[in-house]
Amino acid sequence: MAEKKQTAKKPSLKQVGLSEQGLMDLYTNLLKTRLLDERLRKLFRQGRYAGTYFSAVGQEATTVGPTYGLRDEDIIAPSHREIGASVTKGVPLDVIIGQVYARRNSPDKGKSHPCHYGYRARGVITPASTLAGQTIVGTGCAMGFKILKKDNVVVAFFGEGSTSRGGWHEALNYAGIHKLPIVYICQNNLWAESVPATLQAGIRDFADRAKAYGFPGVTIDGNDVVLMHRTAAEAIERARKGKGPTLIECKTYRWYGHSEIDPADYRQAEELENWKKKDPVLRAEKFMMDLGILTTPKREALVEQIDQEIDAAVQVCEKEKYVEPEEAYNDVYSEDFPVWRDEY
Amino acid sequence: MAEKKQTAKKPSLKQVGLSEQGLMDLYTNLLKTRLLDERLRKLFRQGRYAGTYFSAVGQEATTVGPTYGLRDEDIIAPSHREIGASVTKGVPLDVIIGQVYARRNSPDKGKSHPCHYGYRARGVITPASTLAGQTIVGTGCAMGFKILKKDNVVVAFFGEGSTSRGGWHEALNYAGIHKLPIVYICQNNLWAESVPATLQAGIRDFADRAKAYGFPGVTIDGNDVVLMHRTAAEAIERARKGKGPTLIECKTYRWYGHSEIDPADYRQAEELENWKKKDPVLRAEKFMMDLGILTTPKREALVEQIDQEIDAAVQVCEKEKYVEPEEAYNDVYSEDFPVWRDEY
Amino acid sequence: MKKVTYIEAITQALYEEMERDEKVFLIGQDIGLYGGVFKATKGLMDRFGAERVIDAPISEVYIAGGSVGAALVGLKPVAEIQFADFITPSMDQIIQQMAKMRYRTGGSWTCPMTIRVCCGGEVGGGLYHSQINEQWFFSQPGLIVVLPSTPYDAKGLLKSAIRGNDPVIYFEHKRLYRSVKEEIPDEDFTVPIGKAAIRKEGKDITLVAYGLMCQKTMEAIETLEKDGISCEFIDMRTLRPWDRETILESVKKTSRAVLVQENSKTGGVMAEVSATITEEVFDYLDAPISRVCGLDVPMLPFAPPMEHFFLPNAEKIVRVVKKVMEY
Amino acid sequence: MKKVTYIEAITQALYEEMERDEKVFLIGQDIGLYGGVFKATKGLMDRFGAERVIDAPISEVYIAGGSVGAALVGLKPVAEIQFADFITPSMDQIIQQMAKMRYRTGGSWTCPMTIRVCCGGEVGGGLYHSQINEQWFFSQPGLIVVLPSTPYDAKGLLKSAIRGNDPVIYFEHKRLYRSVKEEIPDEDFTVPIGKAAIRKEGKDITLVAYGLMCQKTMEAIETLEKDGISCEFIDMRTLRPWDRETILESVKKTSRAVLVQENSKTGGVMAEVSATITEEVFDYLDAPISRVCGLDVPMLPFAPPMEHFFLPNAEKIVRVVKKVMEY
Ligand SMILES: Cc1ncc(C[n+]2csc(CCOP(=O)(O)OP(=O)(O)O)c2C)c(N)n1
Ligand SMILES: Cc1ncc(C[n+]2csc(CCOP(=O)(O)OP(=O)(O)O)c2C)c(N)n1
Ligand SMILES: [Mg+2]
Ligand SMILES: [Mg+2]
Repeated sequence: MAEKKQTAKKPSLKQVGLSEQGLMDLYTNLLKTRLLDERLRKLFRQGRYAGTYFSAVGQEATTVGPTYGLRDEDIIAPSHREIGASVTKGVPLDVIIGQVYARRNSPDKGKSHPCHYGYRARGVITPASTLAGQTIVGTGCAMGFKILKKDNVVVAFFGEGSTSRGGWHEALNYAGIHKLPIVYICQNNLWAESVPATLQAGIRDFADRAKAYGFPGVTIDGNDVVLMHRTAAEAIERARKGKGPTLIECKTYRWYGHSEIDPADYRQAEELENWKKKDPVLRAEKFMMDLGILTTPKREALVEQIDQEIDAAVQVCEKEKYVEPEEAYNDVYSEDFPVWRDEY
Repeated sequence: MAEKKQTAKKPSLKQVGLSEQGLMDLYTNLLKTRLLDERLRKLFRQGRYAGTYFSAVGQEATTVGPTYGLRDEDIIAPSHREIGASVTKGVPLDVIIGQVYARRNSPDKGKSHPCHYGYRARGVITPASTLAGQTIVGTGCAMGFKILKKDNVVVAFFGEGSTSRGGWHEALNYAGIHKLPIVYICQNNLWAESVPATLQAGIRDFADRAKAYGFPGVTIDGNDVVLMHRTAAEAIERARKGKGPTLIECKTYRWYGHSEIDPADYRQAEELENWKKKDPVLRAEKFMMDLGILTTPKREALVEQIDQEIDAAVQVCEKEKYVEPEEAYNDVYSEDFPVWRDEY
Repeated sequence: MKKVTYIEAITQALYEEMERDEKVFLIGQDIGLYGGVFKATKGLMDRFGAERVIDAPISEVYIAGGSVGAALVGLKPVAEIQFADFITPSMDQIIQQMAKMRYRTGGSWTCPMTIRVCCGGEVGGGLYHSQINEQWFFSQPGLIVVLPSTPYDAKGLLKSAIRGNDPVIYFEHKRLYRSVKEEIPDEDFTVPIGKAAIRKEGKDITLVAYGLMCQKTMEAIETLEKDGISCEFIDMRTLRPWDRETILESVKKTSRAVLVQENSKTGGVMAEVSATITEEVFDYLDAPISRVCGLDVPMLPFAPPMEHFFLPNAEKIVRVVKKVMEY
Repeated sequence: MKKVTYIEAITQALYEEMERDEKVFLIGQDIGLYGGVFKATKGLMDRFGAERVIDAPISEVYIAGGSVGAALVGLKPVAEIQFADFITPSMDQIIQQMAKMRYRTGGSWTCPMTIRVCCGGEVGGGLYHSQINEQWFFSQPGLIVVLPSTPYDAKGLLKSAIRGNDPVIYFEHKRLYRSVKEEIPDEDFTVPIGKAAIRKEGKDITLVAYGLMCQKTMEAIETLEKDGISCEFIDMRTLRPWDRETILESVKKTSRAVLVQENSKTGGVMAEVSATITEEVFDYLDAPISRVCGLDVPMLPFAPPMEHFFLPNAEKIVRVVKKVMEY
């Protein structure tokens, strides 16, 4: 069992620890993530880009909440379902969409894989596919901050399935020994591709894993963006002050398949329906409306504005070409070492 | 903190769960391990064999206790400091010493490395040096027993330092999911080579790590052979009945260097002196004498008898030759695939 | 005789071996409930149950190392690594435990088991769903390494791997899963490990390839034969121990060789084949041995122009063969 | 000029680079309090403190992967893997993160760092304290791989590695730690990565080696020269990117080559060197290129007769060179 278990109480604006504007920003990021994600799904189905797409619809709060309020130099260590972290960290939309389109304007120039969103200018590490990879590398960033005596922090994201990996253990173990400035966000969406969480670990609450490392672990409702933000912000503050890491497990759910080519027929329809009722975006809306910060017209105006932003960014990417084939030779090494080229 | 913490209470013979003869056997294995270990150290210093030697003097109870009472077909998955497990599992002394001498009569024919004691006929897996390797492989044996529906168990041994390895985590995680018939013995001797346990984990009691896997973890006094046996025997029984794994952390101490070439000057003399006072062999002797099972003459006779056994086994090994060079070509594959041989 | 795809042949082999020997079991991610990300294990959990078709956690170290343990107590594990890209975490268990179990125990413990590894490019998989990494295992004494290119071989080699007494890395090429189809016998058959297949006899030049590159090479040969170049083509099938004899005999006959490899050139399998040919039949050579390989950059950049540019194809092979013929 | 051993040269390089640049830090097992199992880092924790000389837990995955992270935020990590045998768990982080960081991010993130790996046999280390495994990294685009054979190179290459902009696997051969000693300059110097060293000029045959095999080759050359065979000897020093030009030029001159490799033959570095020589300068060759390598069995069996039998030595090299000369 996790050390504490919280359910969403209705906090007043003061409890949230955010101004009205702050709360509005948090919500805007949440909504933008949702709209962008659904748009990218649609564009995939329309065959507008190659590869596949990993939707995070249903679990936006788990990435938006912790990221909101971070500094530019703070590091995000994402996996494959963290589009919300990029959005909230302020990565331009054409850069995010560019990555998915894998064109010339993609930060990786089309080299890696769609959904591997990274952007150095905002401290977002480009993920590799090997799960928990960025948990390990991100922990190394935190080690770096500590050695450099900087007061920056790292927020590392991963799914519950990724906690089975040995490298994940080695990273958290190290962070525990050295009290590194890092916050670990475990998005427990109950499934790792087709494997249920019950076949991923002999425990129910993945926050319990923190007990092996000597730092706090908490399990919270991952569909409550305000709770997500508040819990993470506290942990980030702790980390920034040198008090060490926190593992936050957030219970959530992905609405669609593992990627767009997965019908997800290993799940029960009922399970999905239940979770859809806990939609993190609707929930935030209701909360904001209850507080009187949001109104339906205001919301509609916001949707309109975001949609236009997305339209414009998609346009940019649609116009872009792929790189030239010879681009394959670049970025293997620094300019000190040219790559050997065979002529065939 | 571990789930329960036990200190050695003085159990009556009944509490021990062993007959007088059983207790005597347990003690005999303990003493034999000590005498053999000290002998092998001496032989190394005399230059009688190559390589190095990893002494387990000071921590014999942690291997002898859990192994005593196992069936032949039960599996021991050792690391590098488990000579006591081989002795207690009934591996002939000339086989154990043969491994150290790396001669023709060694079970591995001199191929691997001294102190990698393995012996198939008694279910002892030959270790590789890569730490926690046998924890992983041993867990696989337990998986095998489960699939085969056999009621055998595996006892896996490792030091506290080895719990930092990712593969260790993956193994225990898997065992937790599937409630495998395995008992994990963590010999916490406070040091991993020169690295103190405080730099190995952010926790003090390594049994806490079991909380990440959903099975019990207990921390006990590792220098009390009776407690070691009783605690392990219970866990083994649980495992045999399909109730899943247990992690037993035993606090102990190695008296000498990491291997015979290590002066261990990174440790405080005081620490060693304190632990020497807790000598597991002397302690068992006192316990048995208090119970009236052992007397000084009986003990002396036993020492004499064991020494003769060791003498005889050493003799056998001293007389053995190394294998022929061409032996290097054998055992790479089954006979289906001969090894390519270049003539130089 | 039925026409089956490469992936169907794999499913059949697994099914039949599990029927034949109850010691055979499967472990891997998404192989049970889901039937495998490419559906190679479809239906097997229904037939054989969750104890013999194990949906593993994301634990490549354990999948490999746990299988070693199961082999030690008498089972015949067939583990799956979902993508060759994710075999890196298993290296420790494969190299230090599986490959050396027999050797380091002086033959007292053995480790007959198979790891199926889905590999290869030309599927738009990018840097992390296109790797092969066969060269690491190719260079490891103690391992058997196979990589079939046809449904027949896929089935026959997998059966040999499962029935054998040694640890096998069985690569299956995802680009071939559904792109090749052929008739295979209804009755039980195996393909011997360690024997290459002469896919076509010829007299002017020897072409050697494996996996997806066999298709590319066959395509190239069509053009080359039209241009009057008689090609002998050898599909290696087994990479370790590779069939020196068949290749050397062929080169003795043709005096020329072009070796085709999907992976990056440096340090690849074909370097060994080339070096051995020079070492053993130097006198027969009328021209330098040439290799057509993947670029010496990380395998495999995602964007289609780069992916295409990286990989050997029929045109590249034709050009190199012609150059060698003109030598 | 002072005479220093190979291991002293390494300690000096670490010390001087840490003095020069406070971004340089060390991480590895037993490197601090203990000063390293071979004492390569002796005194460094006293001088630079526990924040810059980190005694790591037994976590090879983290040692490699955490260093990648530290490099991302501007540090210059020098990680130590205690024995090359224990680098297998790090493969994932080395191959998937470190080697490809620049490539997979289109150059936006870079990963300048060094992993020191203690390697090699002839020290009675047996199967798990003698490995090198250099071929895995040799075949990986994105990595730099070096393996010095002299104190001068050990120091100069380590400095180049630390100062460079790319990820480096720096192998150091434990057999050479205290067995070679030479005078090296007092002032700061570096040895360029990517350049081989012509240790001896000659005209009859080109010998190529690296690491411990340089000593064996030099020993062989003494005998060979007495017998009137003029040997040119090249120490590769950098394995990736290897110095094609120097080796090819030499073979053009001598028309013969023998390549010496400590590790098992199949799939090793010298296969690539041999294949490239044939590919590029075939016309100049008067005899087949031959390799003298470790046996094709797991490296390295413990018992002295097997260890000796496994490894190339001067006698074997002499025999092979003579055979090639007689060709
Ligand atoms: C090391 C590794 N093994 C397997 C995979 C294939 N894979 C991609 S995502 C995934 C499931 C991840 O589950 P989880 O961590 O819970 O994240 P989620 O997809 O649920 O967000 C798997 C198995 C991989 N990318 N890396
Ligand atoms: C993977 C791996 N890394 C490093 C080593 C080198 N090494 C051998 S024993 C040892 C310390 C082991 O400590 P612990 O597990 O506590 O066992 P102890 O020696 O204290 O019994 C180390 C680091 C190794 N054998 N394997
Ligand atoms: Mg999940
Ligand atoms: Mg210890």
